[in-house]
Amino acid sequence: MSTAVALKPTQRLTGFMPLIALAALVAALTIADPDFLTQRSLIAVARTAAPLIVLAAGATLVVLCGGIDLSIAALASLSTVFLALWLPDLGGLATPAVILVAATIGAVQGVAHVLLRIPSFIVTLGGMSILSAVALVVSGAGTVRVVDDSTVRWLDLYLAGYVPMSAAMAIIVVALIAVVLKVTPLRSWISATGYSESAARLAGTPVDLVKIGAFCVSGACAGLAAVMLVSRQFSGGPTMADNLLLPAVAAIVVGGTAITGGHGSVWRSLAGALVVTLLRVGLPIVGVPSAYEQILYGAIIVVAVALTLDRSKVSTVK
Amino acid sequence: MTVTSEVVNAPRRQSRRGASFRDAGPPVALIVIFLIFAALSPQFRSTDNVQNIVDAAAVLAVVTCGITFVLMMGSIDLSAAGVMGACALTVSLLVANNRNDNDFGLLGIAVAVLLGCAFGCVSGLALVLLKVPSFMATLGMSAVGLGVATLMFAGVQPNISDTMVKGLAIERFLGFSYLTWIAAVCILVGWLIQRYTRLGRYAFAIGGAEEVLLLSGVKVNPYKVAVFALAGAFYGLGGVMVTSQLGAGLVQAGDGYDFSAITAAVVGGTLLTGGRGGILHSAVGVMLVMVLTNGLVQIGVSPYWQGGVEGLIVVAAVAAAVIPQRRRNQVVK
Amino acid sequence: MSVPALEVRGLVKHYPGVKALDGVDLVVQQNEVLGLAGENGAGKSTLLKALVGLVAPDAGSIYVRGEPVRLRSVVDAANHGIGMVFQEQSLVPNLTAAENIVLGSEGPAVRRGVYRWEVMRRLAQEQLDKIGSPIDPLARTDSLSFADRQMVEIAKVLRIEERTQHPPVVILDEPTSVLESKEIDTLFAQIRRLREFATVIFVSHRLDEVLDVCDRVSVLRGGQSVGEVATAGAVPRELHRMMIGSTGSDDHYHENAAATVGSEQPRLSVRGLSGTTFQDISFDVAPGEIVSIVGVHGSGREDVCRALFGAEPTTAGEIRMDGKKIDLPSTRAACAAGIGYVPAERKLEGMVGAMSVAENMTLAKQQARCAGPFVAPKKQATLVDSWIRRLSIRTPGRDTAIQRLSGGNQQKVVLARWLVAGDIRLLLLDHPTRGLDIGARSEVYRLMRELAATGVATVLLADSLEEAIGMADRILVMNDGRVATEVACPNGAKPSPLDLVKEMV
Amino acid sequence: SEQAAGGNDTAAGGSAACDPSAVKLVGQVRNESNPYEASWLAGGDAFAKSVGLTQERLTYDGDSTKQQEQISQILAGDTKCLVMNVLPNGDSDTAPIVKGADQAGAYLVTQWNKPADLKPADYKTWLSHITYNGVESGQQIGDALATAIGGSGGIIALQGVLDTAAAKDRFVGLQNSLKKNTGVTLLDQQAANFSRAEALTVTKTLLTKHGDKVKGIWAANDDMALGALEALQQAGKAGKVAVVGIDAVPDAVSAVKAGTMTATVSSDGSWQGGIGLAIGFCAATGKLKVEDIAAANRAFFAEQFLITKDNAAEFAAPKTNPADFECGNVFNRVAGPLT
Ligand SMILES: Nc1ncnc2c1ncn2[C@@H]1O[C@H](COP(=O)(O)OP(=O)(O)OP(=O)(O)O)[C@@H](O)[C@H]1O
Ligand SMILES: Nc1ncnc2c1ncn2[C@@H]1O[C@H](COP(=O)(O)OP(=O)(O)OP(=O)(O)O)[C@@H](O)[C@H]1O
Ligand SMILES: [Mg+2]
Ligand SMILES: [Mg+2]
Repeated sequence: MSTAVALKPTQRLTGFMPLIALAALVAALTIADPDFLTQRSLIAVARTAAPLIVLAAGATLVVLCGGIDLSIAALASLSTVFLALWLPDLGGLATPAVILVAATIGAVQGVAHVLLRIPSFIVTLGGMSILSAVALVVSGAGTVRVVDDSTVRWLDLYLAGYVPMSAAMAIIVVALIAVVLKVTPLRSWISATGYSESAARLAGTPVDLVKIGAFCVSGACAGLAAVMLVSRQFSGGPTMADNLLLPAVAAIVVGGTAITGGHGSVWRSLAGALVVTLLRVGLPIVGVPSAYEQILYGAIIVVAVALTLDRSKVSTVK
Repeated sequence: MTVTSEVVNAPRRQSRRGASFRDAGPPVALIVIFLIFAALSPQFRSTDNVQNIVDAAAVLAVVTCGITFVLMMGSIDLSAAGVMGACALTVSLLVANNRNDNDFGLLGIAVAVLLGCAFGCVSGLALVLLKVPSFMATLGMSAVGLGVATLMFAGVQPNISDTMVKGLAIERFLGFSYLTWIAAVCILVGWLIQRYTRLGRYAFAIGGAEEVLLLSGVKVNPYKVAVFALAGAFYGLGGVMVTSQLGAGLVQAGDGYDFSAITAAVVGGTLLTGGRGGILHSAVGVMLVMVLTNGLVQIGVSPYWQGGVEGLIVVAAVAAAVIPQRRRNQVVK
Repeated sequence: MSVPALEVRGLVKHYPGVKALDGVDLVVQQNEVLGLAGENGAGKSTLLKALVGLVAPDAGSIYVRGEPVRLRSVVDAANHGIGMVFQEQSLVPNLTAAENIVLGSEGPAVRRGVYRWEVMRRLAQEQLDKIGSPIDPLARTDSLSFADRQMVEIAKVLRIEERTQHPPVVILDEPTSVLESKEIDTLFAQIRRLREFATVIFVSHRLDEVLDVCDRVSVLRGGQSVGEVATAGAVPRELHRMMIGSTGSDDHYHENAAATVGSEQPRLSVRGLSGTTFQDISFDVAPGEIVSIVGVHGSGREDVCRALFGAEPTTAGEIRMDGKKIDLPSTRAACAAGIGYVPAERKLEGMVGAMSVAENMTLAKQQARCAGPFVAPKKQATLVDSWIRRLSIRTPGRDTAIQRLSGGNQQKVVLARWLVAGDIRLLLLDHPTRGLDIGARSEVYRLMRELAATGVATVLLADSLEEAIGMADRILVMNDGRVATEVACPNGAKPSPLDLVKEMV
Repeated sequence: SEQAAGGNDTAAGGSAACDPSAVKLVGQVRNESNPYEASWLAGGDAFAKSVGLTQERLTYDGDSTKQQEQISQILAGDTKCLVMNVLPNGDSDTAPIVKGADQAGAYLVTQWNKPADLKPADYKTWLSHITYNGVESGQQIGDALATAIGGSGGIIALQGVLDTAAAKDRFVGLQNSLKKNTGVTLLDQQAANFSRAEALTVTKTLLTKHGDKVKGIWAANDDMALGALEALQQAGKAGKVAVVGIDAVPDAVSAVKAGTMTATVSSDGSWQGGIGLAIGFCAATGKLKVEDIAAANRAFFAEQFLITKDNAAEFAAPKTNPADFECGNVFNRVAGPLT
């Protein structure tokens, strides 16, 4: 039964919940360690969060369509390898080339999902292993150093001396996706696909294309995240971004996007990514011991999701 | 009354055919893959190796038993890694070991399994009380489990000297290690639960149509929690088994089991959306995954490529298995 | 006179933006079949849900056999002997029929959490025997036909008998909307049998049915009781007048407005179309023509319809629109070719429940609300509002989630989806009036006529044979996946239902 | 400017010596859940205590990005008297850590992983890079294994995480050893990712694949060697196959002592945890001038020993000598410059 709830003020609040959670977390960390709330510290968080934001923003589209993309991190790793390998020859063109290739790989997975009718969870889980293997082989199972990083260094610089370029870039990507969704019928198509794929299809929605498109954007975002990582690490590595998978998914869900599809937004993922980043770096920095850090991370993330999820939009929580 | 008989018969004939096809996919895939490896490698088809595959499958089978119930409900469980770590440390600190003077034997195992159960319970409660999607609730619980395990680890590896626990991995009965028999019992118990208990059937029903259960006045929340608790108990047992195999309590005891178990269950034909599949499906899935891992090593695929080839074959196997169910307007998430 | 089985006084229920119940009064006597009639959104389902503890009323009281009660849950209601068959089927598809029947009240079938399948089968069999259904209790529910599932639902609701010493109250919310006439007859036989030992509340939008099976009809309008009619001697018109407050048109099917069928090139021409459940289907539909396809469950007519919309694969045959051969690899292609489809399963396939009325209405024809590639909010608002008005859709606003609307209004939104762009050439309507009240249905018929008049070809899978005959210019009878015969159906020379039934089986 | 927001600090570089009590000591390793790294952090704690400070313990779960994130967060704080003793997750992680620390003027000692062309000598506050000679240790245990199986027969190799220098160097060592011991054949090699559990399964499979041809198992670290030992026990081959590893974790040393394992190579976690902080502390407090550090000591191999049954008792309870951490002695264990 759908539960009907009046649009009480508390309800409107759920839209801002990710931001409230973020603010609460910053406050808590500041209380734990007053040195934490410095401009430099927050700038560092923003810079740190940039690749995660981009990864999460892309994957959000897949989640909105009702699927999941578990390959983003492996794809980002592979992209760092490609970028590092291509920079010497392609120079400035390497960045668009890598993003293009990543987008293509994402689209291929989307096509496999749509045509073979395999759940996206499985396609992208398989994709994850395959991409990791390719990355290992292509890189010769080692780090590929970037000697001349002049064409990607801009991402590691600071706008006006303060705003990390990568963070600005991440926000631009989020804004771009959000605006495109807002002003075109895409938003309707994606939501319909996510809420009820069969109804969407019988209303003539290009469900397959929408899904493939979502995977494609997700791939492109993984590529861009890879560029950010390379600009930060001065190298590419076959497992470089692998550990960003669960944080990225966590960011999406903490933002309040329904993992079952339909409801959510990329803005929410932006807030979610900041929350997750704060938890990842903030807890150890303010001196929480490693074991307790994990326990706290687990507990806080569950509570954060409990706060941010708009239950009037999601009938059954599975 | 030709009309009624027509009405009754026509659809039934159809769906039976569908059902038999549907369940045949994974076993057929298993046989095909087995035969291919057997043809490619003589060592692969040796009795020793088949025993080895079955033995190696034991832990994954137990973990998959647990996760199957969760998947049947349409939920997902990523807490295996953390829960197994915590339970592995618990059992290794409770049976005879090099860190303390405990020697609780079987009781230690029971406590570890109960701890797993408790973890599952908390995940379930987070799901039903806080309405946190299971994906996140269990991911969080996994982190908590790892943290608890690290606390118990405290810098010194607990090595177990309990002969009973170590013996589980070493002693054999009819050619298979005790752990394998434990796994077999788990599968049997799991199957009985799935088929003959309210818990199992309701888990299945929740995946089929949760809202209908509510309309029928069934309180589903206790069952959901119970399913997660049951799954947690299986993970706990899995942690004990890993400890027995490794002779030590490792925080990383459960590394990778979360995704492998889900893969195994799905490859076996359990739907991530819930409502279909079961323990026997999962058992087939586990064997499929283990045959693959073992076979790739046996035929000498480069370690660099193994993960990739495995991923490719899993995708192909699932694709092949869904061919009989393919419809135009089918929903695949 | 004995105490009423059930009595409702001044029940009130608010939903955001609507007053679903506005002080309803209702009295149900023991061993009576009470009909409940009212327009879509009149509050029937809400009232009934309040009676089984699913909706907590804001005010008012419920008396069971004279005792005031507060019903908190389905179990609570069942303990008072009240059970309901819901408007949407509510069985767990992947359980056996037996489990569904005993669900929530397993009793001896489950001992300490352990199933005793044999006992369960026996219990279920007893229930099925009560209604004389030949279903195998251990069959999986999703392998049963729609009609059988409805029987399972009734068998299930009769389980409440075991919970109380008193005669049960059985509530049936639009049980017939998904049934065929044969099955409806079976159901009515069951209801008459039920009446021997139970009290029944029956809801249907088919007023003739209501008058046929009920002893008394209570009419709701806008969440209030507006009157009662004893069915003996009553006619549908009278009921209808009470429901909407004025007399409906005599010409229910708007036959006077029937379009002149273009005789030139056929709009749709199907030749030798075959798929998994149908073979060698050939027929034409001219512009402005309405062609009904009739057949029993399993005749494959639904799949033909879906195949014409690209939602079902075909193995052979060709489809031409206005003489041009078209390929339908996807629903999108069908959409682009000017074909529209209204699926029968509205909740699952027709609408996206969580999305707004406006979004649902413009889902298929995005261009209608866009300027270039961009959504134009103003344009969308005007467009949607005009269609809400034109089809008198009852909704708090265009941004309300469609799942909050009553069934009939939802259906209107789904229909409007194909009309907003005005480029529709062929409409495939699968049970378009399922669950619609008589007024709304009449509206849909009028709409169909209007569209036909503008040259739109229509393929209709009607809700009833009467509807099929009333609306169609020509009828295609399907039997076992093939076209059995084609019957012309012009105004004034309509075939009789009996003739058609002969061909159908 | 294009300087990082955090970078406009005066690069300390020993310009003003810090007050010993103002020094902030940071030790960063992968996790606290394995014995080697736990002993590293304990060693760091012990050193910190000896100078009246505490060590800030950071762990990053073997997650490269998390390591970078923590480092940049640390460097965004007060970096004036910051000393970091870091275990980079992989070669690729070293460069950004070094560049960040250099910009912020934090004293840095790295261990284990570093790309060959990145040299401490090119930086002001990157004091030293310490590692063990993986080629040498891989070869040493390879030779020990060859001797143990009598100079001829088949062995299998368990590799570490394939994209780490340690795994690769050690394997190169094995290959060198194989060139020398021509009677020994490498039957198979698989990656078990430095993990005990993975080593267990891989070994079991390889044992059935090659059967009795397997006379010895070469593992790139002790955890995997211990996993292999369990596999042997489960296959009923305990004692029949020689096993060697690297790292000298306590369990492995006792196994060597008990004779179930043939050899391992010492790498002293608690010394590593202390020495990095010690070098940094000496530099920060001005007792050690960066310019004075000999070129050979800016990147060096630390002493390591082959542990066999004969000398296992000495290593059973590794003792760190506090004297090793005195500013004059910090380079006592240098075995040679990085090649
Ligand atoms: N869960 C809900 N949330 C919000 N509004 C609701 C909800 N359920 C019903 N309503 C509103 O209450 C009113 C009465 O709905 P109800 O379903 O009772 O009508 P009905 O008479 O059963 O109509 P139908 O014949 O179409 O089934 C409608 O306007 C509907 O939009
Ligand atoms: N893809 C499929 N595979 C196998 N059987 C199918 C498939 N699709 C439909 N069927 C079966 O084919 C038969 C035809 O179904 P269909 O729904 O088209 O009948 P119908 O005549 O439209 O019934 P109704 O009167 O309810 O509209 C049914 O028995 C159905 O169960
Ligand atoms: Mg209703
Ligand atoms: Mg039908």
